[in-house]
Amino acid sequence: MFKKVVATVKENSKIAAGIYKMIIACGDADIRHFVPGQFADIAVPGHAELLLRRPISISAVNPDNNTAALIYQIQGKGTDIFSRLTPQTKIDAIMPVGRGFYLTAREKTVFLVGGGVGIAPLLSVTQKWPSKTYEAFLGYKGRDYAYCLDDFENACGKVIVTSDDGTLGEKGFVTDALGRRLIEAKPDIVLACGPVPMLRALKDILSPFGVPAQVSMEQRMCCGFGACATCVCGVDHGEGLEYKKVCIEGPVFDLFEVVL
Amino acid sequence: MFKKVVATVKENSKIAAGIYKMIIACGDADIRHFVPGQFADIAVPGHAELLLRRPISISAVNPDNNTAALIYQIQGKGTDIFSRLTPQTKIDAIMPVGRGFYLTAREKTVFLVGGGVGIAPLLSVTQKWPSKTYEAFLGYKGRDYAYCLDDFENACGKVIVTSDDGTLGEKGFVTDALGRRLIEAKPDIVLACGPVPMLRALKDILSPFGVPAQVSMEQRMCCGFGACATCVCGVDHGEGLEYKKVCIEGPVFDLFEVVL
Amino acid sequence: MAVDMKVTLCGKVLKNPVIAASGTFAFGQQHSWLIDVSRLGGIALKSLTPEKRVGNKPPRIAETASGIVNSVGLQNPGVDVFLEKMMKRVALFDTAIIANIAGRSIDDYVAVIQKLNETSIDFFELNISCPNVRMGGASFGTDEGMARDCVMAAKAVSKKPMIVKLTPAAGDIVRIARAAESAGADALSLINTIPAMAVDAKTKRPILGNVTGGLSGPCIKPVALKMVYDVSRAVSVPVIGIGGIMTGEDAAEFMLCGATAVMAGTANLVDPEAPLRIIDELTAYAKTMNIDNITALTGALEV
Amino acid sequence: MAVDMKVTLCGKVLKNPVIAASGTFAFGQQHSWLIDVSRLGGIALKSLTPEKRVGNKPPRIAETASGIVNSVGLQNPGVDVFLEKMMKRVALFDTAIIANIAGRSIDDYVAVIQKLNETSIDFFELNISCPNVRMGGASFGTDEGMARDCVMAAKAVSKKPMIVKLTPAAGDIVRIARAAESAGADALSLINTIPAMAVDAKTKRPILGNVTGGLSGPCIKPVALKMVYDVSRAVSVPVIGIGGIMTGEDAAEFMLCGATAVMAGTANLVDPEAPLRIIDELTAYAKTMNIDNITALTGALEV
Ligand SMILES: Cc1cc2nc3c(=O)[nH]c(=O)nc-3n(C[C@H](O)[C@H](O)[C@H](O)COP(=O)(O)OP(=O)(O)OC[C@H]3O[C@@H](n4cnc5c(N)ncnc54)[C@H](O)[C@@H]3O)c2cc1C
Ligand SMILES: Cc1cc2nc3c(=O)[nH]c(=O)nc-3n(C[C@H](O)[C@H](O)[C@H](O)COP(=O)(O)OP(=O)(O)OC[C@H]3O[C@@H](n4cnc5c(N)ncnc54)[C@H](O)[C@@H]3O)c2cc1C
Ligand SMILES: Cc1cc2nc3c(=O)[nH]c(=O)nc-3n(C[C@H](O)[C@H](O)[C@H](O)COP(=O)(O)O)c2cc1C
Ligand SMILES: Cc1cc2nc3c(=O)[nH]c(=O)nc-3n(C[C@H](O)[C@H](O)[C@H](O)COP(=O)(O)O)c2cc1C
Ligand code: FES
Ligand code: FES
Repeated sequence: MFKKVVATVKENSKIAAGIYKMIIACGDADIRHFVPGQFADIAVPGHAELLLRRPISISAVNPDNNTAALIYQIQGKGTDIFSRLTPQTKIDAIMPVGRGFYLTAREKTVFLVGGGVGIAPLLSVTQKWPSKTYEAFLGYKGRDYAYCLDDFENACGKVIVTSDDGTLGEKGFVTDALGRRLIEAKPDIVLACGPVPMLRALKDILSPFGVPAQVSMEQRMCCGFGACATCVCGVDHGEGLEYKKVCIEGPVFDLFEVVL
Repeated sequence: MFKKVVATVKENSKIAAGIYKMIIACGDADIRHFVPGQFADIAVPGHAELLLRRPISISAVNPDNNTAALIYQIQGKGTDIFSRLTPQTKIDAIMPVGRGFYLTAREKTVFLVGGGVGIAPLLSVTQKWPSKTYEAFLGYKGRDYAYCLDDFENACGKVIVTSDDGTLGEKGFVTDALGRRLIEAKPDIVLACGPVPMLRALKDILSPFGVPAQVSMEQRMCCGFGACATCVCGVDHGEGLEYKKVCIEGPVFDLFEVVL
Repeated sequence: MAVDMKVTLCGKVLKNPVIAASGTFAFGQQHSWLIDVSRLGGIALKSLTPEKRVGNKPPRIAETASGIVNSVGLQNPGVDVFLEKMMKRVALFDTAIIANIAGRSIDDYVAVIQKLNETSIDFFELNISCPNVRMGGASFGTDEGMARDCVMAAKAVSKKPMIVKLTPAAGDIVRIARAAESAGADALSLINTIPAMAVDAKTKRPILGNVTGGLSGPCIKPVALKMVYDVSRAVSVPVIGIGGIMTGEDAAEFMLCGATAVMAGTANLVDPEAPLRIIDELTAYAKTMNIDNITALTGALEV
Repeated sequence: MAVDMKVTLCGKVLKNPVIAASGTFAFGQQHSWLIDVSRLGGIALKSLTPEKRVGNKPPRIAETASGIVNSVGLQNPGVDVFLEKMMKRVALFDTAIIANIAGRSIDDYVAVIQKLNETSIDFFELNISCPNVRMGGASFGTDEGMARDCVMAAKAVSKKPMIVKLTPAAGDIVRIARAAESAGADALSLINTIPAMAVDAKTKRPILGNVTGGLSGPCIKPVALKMVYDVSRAVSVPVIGIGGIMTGEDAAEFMLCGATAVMAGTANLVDPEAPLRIIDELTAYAKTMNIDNITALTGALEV
């Protein structure tokens, strides 16, 4: 279960253009039961005028020293302030929150599809379920924006990289690369995280193949722990549209049920 | 004339209980023409939710290295934040602002009357007009709250100290000490700065002696440069009540004209 | 010496004057994972309507300077599902329970009240900020006549003390307050959120899926304080102060302005521990001020 | 490519859409010590009344979360002293001059307008947030009938384009806007400050000498944006957006919501250089967005 904790910044450094990695000591948080896809909901320190916490996926945990890694992109005020936090800064976080990715014994080959900063949370899937066969499809804006590539190379049987500008891997959309690969090999499941247009393309590409997929959704959040119902996304299980809370009923949803 | 400048914190340290002294490099400010009683109006750095600048009297200037000294007491949020500013921090200040104390050749003996943090701005009077004869009447809460005593000892012919709790000098009100002294010696003018109750007592005590006095007033301010008319105090020159702007028409007023 | 934090509201004793505001505490469950909900003076449940409501199109939240704009839109399971699945758990909290009631017509309000009359709920709170569909969508709470009719109808069927929650969108909130009082309100709570909007200049779009929403948080406190001050001097029923309460001192300010109790809303969402912190801070404030009975604060502003 | 920042308001061309709001720029003099006032699109002078007003009892300002509450109370030298001593200096600024007019009765408004008709002032701005003494102190701007009568009387004598400044204290600001338009308003400006209050829990006293005041600053922006959005879609005269504009993006948000020009108020007081910074930031924003004519922003919100 998530808790409200006082975490401590241990490291915080740039790992790619506009992308940072922060290691935090997690205080009283229960990170032993961390599930990939879960996030930390972090108050912006020292800024009383910014009321909302910022949700950042936990990209890896290390229960041995009680730390977690967060990989984030500078997007606006909050993440800009995060990028300037120095070691020892105390941060107020609710973590780990959410229903993450879920693999059973039935899924043996897993394709991971990530775009941009959405690539980060996928890595821990390979740590949580090490005995699966993984292929990763990673889409970056360009060479300067790439991060964690070595980690995926180590953890996955195959890594296909694309970039918007062609400076890294194939030029083009990561979903197109996936589409070509699907003609050769069909996984048991696809786990994806990335911008909505990528998820839409993913849906189109997967549909004809009948491959199930789980996707991590983003939504503007207020409380981050289920109390306000501001963070919803549409879900349709076949009984009409319902709004589900991304914070505690997600962020991971069935690609074929969620409204994109 | 005042300017909006980027000043730099040079030193910032506690000099008495709850009282701090900050030395700032004044950037483009014109401090050569500084008049005692003028203040700096300082934005609270890094706190977008606190819109108002905080006025702090300039207690001394050093045109040789372009610095000014500010002595301030922790009162609320803004001054608390000030007390934690570290050297090299840039601060946004409008300075030096206001009509300060004014002495002509006619005034030869000057009594300085200060209470609490109001003592600070009086010291520079002795620097600005070194050829006068000064006596200082300084009221502190107690020994732990005393500061600048040596400076006054050096600059004034006589220094009478009182404290609320009797831990320093005479126990009691500084104005009572002044009252006793007035029976022996009458100055040409009194310059005063301190809380309103002190100023009221001062008025009562001086009235029978017919000694003129200038006092520095405090008021909540918005702009600090004359544009909004929020910072007013009542003044009566004999033609009925008028509200004057403390920021640019003060903060120094005639004790017998200002409404206390 | 310990401060007596109890306050009496319409004859019922609350442990302390700090209540969780409707829509910011759901039905208490999520907060119960993080704090001891029973320490609160009371909790106001999310607005209940006769039918299930799916709520507004997302995004539903925008951040503004010292505030938030939300457009949840009364998403709730409907009163029947509430009774069947949630009431039992709510009843376990050892604190005053306020059922907040919303509707599109007077019949809606009446229907919900009748279904909740026999439960252990302590108070009803009539959310009259809702648009009245019969009257072209103007909110019940902005029109004296509609407010009166709604409160009278609700009172006629209600078996519990009735708090009427006022909206700041009323041009003259004092008039609506008087109308509600004369129609039988046992207490008034104010303010609900202020109609507002947030825009993303970069995308040239409104941030909320619903375009507009309601502003809450510290930014609205000065507006709420004035309304509470004005209303509490105009009516004789107790007033519950709401709007931007984040600290014990904020709560004290509302009580000084005439509130018998307060509700914290946004604070609960921004910091789940806020309601308990507010109680502790209010207690500490009372001690500092040498107040041994918190009720002494109500209306004690020295003007 | 340079952005064309000019906007046309009631047939007059402003250098850019950024105007200093009334009461936050006095008569321009203090700001002229610190910035080049002529770079502004226009300046709205402090409200003028027929007689001299000493204003409210101090303290007159309180700080609140991302806002300020002021109770200056229309302190001004009166229109005659203004004409005699200040008009000449005001006329030297190379920017549009807006005389803001206030009164306790319709006659007051008419009297001030008649005295200013023959000056080089470019626009009148009718501050109808003032209490009407004949009507028990309700503000002209909160009542459709009073607003209409006031605007009609003012228009009847005015020789200059008439901006009517609306108050958010109106229950339904769109109705007042329509009334002002039908009474002849050439443009509308909104919003004035929101009635509010600040309390010092430690002293148990209101902070303002006047007890209540008006809230302004970033905290009110979401409320102002909604009102500008609603009003600009309901009327066909140009709208000037006001409320918490601190940056060029804030200005852009108001234009997207339908404003032809904007006024910055609190920003000028908090940072004397703010109006120029806002112009620069708005220009930079337009460049980033590939807009070569700033007028293209007006009403361009994609809903
Ligand atoms: C479950 C979840 C996991 C996420 N994981 C990551 C991650 O691992 N790395 C990463 O870089 N980003 C992640 N994001 C997105 C991240 O939360 C936003 O980029 C961040 O909140 C932007 O804050 P800001 O203050 O910099 O931007 P601003 O635009 O100034 O933020 C204003 C408000 O909008 C919200 N907001 C803006 N963009 C988003 C967004 N895309 N999603 C949700 N809220 C938003 C902010 O939280 C804030 O409340 C995640 C979002 C969610 C919902
Ligand atoms: C001309 C002038 C000179 C001053 N010189 C000094 C000085 O040399 N040293 C010193 O310690 N203090 C001085 N003060 C008082 C000082 O400005 C306040 O103590 C300070 O603004 C409090 O800010 P805060 O944020 O800590 O308190 P808060 O109570 O959190 O402030 C809230 C608001 O009230 C205003 N405020 C609160 N108290 C006062 C006050 N007494 N006077 C004016 N505004 C107030 C603040 O500026 C702020 O806008 C002076 C005031 C004036 C007007
Ligand atoms: C996310 C959210 C949802 C809300 N939902 C409701 C609601 O369902 N019914 C209601 O009467 N008030 C609702 N409110 C209003 C609050 O109860 C409260 O009146 C308002 O937020 C002002 O208080 P605050 O500034 O402490 O948040 C909601 C507020 C928020 C922020
Ligand atoms: C100190 C102060 C004085 C004001 N005086 C007047 C005034 O005399 N006449 C008027 O029409 N508006 C007056 N206003 C209102 C502003 O013009 C503006 O409408 C309001 O402050 C909202 O804009 P802002 O948030 O940018 O400040 C005043 C505002 C402030 C802060
Ligand atoms: S953010 Fe509050 S319910 Fe999800
Ligand atoms: S503070 Fe604005 S005029 Fe003095």
